[in-house]
Amino acid sequence: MRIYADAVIEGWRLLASGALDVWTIVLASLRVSGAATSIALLFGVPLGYWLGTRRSVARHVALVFANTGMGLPPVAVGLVVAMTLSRRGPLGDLGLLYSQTAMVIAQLIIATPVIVAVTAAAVSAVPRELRLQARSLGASPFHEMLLTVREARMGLVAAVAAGFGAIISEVGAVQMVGGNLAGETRVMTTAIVQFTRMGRYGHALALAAILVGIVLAVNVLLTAVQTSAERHEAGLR
Amino acid sequence: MRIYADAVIEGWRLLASGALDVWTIVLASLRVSGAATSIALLFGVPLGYWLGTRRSVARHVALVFANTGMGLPPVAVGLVVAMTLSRRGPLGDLGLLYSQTAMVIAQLIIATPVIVAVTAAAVSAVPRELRLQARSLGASPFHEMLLTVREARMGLVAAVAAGFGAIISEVGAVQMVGGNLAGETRVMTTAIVQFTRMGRYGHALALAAILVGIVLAVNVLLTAVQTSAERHEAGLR
Amino acid sequence: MTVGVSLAAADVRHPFRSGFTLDVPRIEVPAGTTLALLGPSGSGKSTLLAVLGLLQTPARGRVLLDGEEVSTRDRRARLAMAAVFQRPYLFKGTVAANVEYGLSLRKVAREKRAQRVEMALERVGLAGFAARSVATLSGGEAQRVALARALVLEPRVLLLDEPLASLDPLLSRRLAADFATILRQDGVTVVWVTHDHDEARAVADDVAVMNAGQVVAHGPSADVMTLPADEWTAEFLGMEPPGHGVVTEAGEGLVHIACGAATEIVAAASYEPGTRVIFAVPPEDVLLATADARVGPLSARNRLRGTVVRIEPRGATWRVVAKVGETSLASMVSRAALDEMGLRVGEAAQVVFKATAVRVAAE
Amino acid sequence: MTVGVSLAAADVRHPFRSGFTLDVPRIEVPAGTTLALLGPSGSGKSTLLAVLGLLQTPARGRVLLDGEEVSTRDRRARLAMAAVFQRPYLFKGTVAANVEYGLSLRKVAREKRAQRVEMALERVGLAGFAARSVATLSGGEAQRVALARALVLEPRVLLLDEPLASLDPLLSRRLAADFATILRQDGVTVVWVTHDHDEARAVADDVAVMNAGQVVAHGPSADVMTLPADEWTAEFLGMEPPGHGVVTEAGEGLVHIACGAATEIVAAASYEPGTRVIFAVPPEDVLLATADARVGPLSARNRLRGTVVRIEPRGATWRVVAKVGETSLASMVSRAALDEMGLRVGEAAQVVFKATAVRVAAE
Repeated sequence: MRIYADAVIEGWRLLASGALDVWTIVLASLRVSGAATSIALLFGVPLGYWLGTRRSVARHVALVFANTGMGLPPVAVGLVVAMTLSRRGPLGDLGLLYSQTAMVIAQLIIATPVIVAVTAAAVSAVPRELRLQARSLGASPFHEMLLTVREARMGLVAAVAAGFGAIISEVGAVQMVGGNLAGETRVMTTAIVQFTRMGRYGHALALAAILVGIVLAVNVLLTAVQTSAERHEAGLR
Repeated sequence: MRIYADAVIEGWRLLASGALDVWTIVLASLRVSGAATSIALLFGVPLGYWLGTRRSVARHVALVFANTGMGLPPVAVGLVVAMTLSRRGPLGDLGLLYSQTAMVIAQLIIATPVIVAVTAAAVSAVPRELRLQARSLGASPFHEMLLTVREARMGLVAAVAAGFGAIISEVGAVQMVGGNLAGETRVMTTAIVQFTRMGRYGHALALAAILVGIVLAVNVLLTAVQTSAERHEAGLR
Repeated sequence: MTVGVSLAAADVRHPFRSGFTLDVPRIEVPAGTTLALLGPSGSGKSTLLAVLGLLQTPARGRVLLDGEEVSTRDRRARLAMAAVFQRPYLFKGTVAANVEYGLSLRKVAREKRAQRVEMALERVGLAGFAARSVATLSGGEAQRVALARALVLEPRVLLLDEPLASLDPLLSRRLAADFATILRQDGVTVVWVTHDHDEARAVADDVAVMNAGQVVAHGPSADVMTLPADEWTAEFLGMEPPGHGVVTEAGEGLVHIACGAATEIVAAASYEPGTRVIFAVPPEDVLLATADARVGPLSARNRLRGTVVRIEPRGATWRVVAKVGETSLASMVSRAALDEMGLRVGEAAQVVFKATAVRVAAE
Repeated sequence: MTVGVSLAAADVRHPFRSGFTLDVPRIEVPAGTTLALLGPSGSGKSTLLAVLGLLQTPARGRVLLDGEEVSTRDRRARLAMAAVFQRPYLFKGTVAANVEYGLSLRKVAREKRAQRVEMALERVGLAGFAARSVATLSGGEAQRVALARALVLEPRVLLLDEPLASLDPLLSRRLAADFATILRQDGVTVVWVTHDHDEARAVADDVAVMNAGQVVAHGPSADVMTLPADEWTAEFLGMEPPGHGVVTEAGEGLVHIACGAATEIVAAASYEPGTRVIFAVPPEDVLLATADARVGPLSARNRLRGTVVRIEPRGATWRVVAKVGETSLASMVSRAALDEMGLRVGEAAQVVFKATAVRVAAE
């Protein structure tokens, strides 16, 4: 049983000592996934609004899109990005394979469908009649969109959280296109895999604790926001 | 651009020739994830029912549980399982590390929260009043549960699909506890990562196509079942 | 024909959703009668129904079935009851499977089940619907299936929670007639929750008016609906608040009640002189006449002078409210009569009613 | 005071949810009047409202505002209208932000907005509510905010889609009075969708009864509500179906109508002898008397013998239906009168009504 205690103690020492290699890895993770989430929001939110306000056929398409896009195996995304950026690939001349940029591209592709799906769900949960009500007061289609997104803002928070959570925990695609280069493309997940396979459980545990902490923090925040919003809206509608 | 064409042709040849190594990998994936999903259902469905029929506090707990459990990074699960099964770990004597059993254990831990959350959502979507109605006709708590699960059966299908989809696409944890041993613990995702890093895009693409096909098939089936159920219930309630 | 059974609750206290506490010291439904629980939404009537129907254990209090204390765990007692809610809440599947549900729970033999299901469906006018999927039913048909699903059990107590409220008025009227006919055939004890006082008046023997978790008025339908205990109940029932007065003379089954300066009414009641009373006259028992009309030989004891203060449409008729002294009295008047009299707001009118029409209670 | 504007639609065809097609060749709302669209759920009344309110472009057809064709893209026309729906559909935020919404869209200056919001809230009885969050409002308050949000725009056309249907009756009655008072102050043109014929009768100048996508009856409220064109409309309005007959004599503004063996009624109308007509008498204009009563000197032209076939409670009064020849006539009778006459189902009665009370139309 000492294995756990040893690992915890070693992990704690690593974190407390501020050993540079651990925090470098954490920062790389946050930088890559943060950038990918931000860019994914630019595409995902307008697309999600469009899908969430359409009816019948388009909505059905959105459902399929959401299910498959969210379920798309990250390793498949990683494979396609790796092929494209490889020396023989169409963008090989840019020399991006095994760079943070490559990782951002892969994570962007993974996060966008999640953000689209969650946004669409949030927007379609705003009653159609609310938009009709706005229209009856003189709102143009653009005003209607503004109002709907405003009403669905909790859903947008959820979209950000879901997208960010999906990619910061992902390991397959970043391995394939990042390559786990120390100080450059080594992120938390790839480092955890490597340290574990090397039997360096202390290092792995320190990073895993931070990763779980980030994911937890995002989810607790999200739950708190949703709960307070629900309480706020109780009695209404 | 020839890189894609080459890979597609090579991948197709591999699949068509029935090259044993490809199909062995697919079978290993299906066996491991199928076993993990089945066992996860045994725990997840009763727990999900329990959470889905409780109110207020317990429901809030369920929400947090669902969000964090589903967002739990698989590499963290892989780390803990790997430590536990490692030679120095408490179950090290069983010699399970780098076996299919280890992979089933890791996937089971990943799939269970997903199944619990989806089941709870499906069960809580069955109106409380329907259970009250059953009770008013003489149903005991056990009868109520039977009826509720029957009413929520589409949600159970979704739970199976979500759980299975989550683990068959997962790569980090299975790498850590399985080890990608050819013919034994090499599954689709680990093989795709390896082949990609080796530049053997044809092999990777063949496996990715099968993986995406499986995920798609599960989701299309799910969507079809849900849509037909929705249509069936239209006008009711 | 079911054998009647009485249902009662005592000392019930239970917090419920809208933040109030249900607080009912005692309520009783005699065997074979219908009690209407009447009140606005959030008044606790559905919670009281759930307590009476053994669907919910109250924080405190007892439920008595034929005088014996029962609880939600008494399966025998629960099997004597059945409920129909505002929405049909049908289970996925066929109509027959729904109607059969309670019978299966009671382990009725398969052949007998089919026969009883067929009879119950016939009774609600849905013969031949057994094999249909519930998804193909209209709202009214679904609600009839819900009724059949309860009636097939031949319950001794039937609990109805706004069974007609979610239907449109045409359907609701048709089904109200059906429900009434069906229930009259049985000796079943019924608790009927509604927020519609016309519905309550039409179906109930007794009425309990609820507000904020309390029963604010309870008694035979005819009394509760005509002598509201307070202003809130009066407004909820669409009536004028009762007048206040003091008995000045009594004798021969009649009392004179002074209410305001120079206004006295005569009522058929027995109270000692000096008693402070409240009184009301049902609008349907009040006649109006123009101020100068010579009201012919009538047995009406009360002929008072008043002023018309409001004229409101109420469906097919008009509701005219006249102020007599300090008391408002309403009268239902047909359009023909209103036209003929040419009554307008602010004009004087004669208000005529019999002593026996006056409802009186000590204050 | 808004300047009146007339609203009309022509040749409208549009499929809608319940599978029917809205098919309205022509409907018109004169300036400053209220049209009630009356019908059961799924009859297309909300769709017609959305078309008239430029909220939905019909598959075919035109909408005319003051005679000019307008469409959903005419911002000017749309800014002349405002709507209130069954539920308040308030936007998250404060009451003031909600009421202000339409004013901001119209680019009204900030100080002027605050002033108009305050006035509108005062008008609906919510002075001082401006800073409150909408989440803290009761159902009735929320619906008033929705009304204020529409009224603050001083619309020339107001569209109301069952604005009171989701409230409980007490609230609904209070708000109905408020709505009526507020609308009467303005010269606004109103389309009011409802499934409640009492509500329609209380608020509307004209009524259009809809069923399965079509307008099955349309005209002044008093006509439509008393002479239903067909059996469906009659049942929907809670009336007896109209009688059928042939004009046998005509002259001096009166016609004699033969309906069944030995039954003839006199009506104030002008039709050629031989014309086939339908007719009805509003229940509130029909008097009943026992068979042996000597009905005194009355100006009523029609005194027929009939048989009581149904006695139904209708709120405070009773609805007694008597069969006269082949025609059923209903009468609203107070309980006092019913008790005095001792009428029972199956007994004979005299049915008395004036010639001017009979509604007649050529068949």
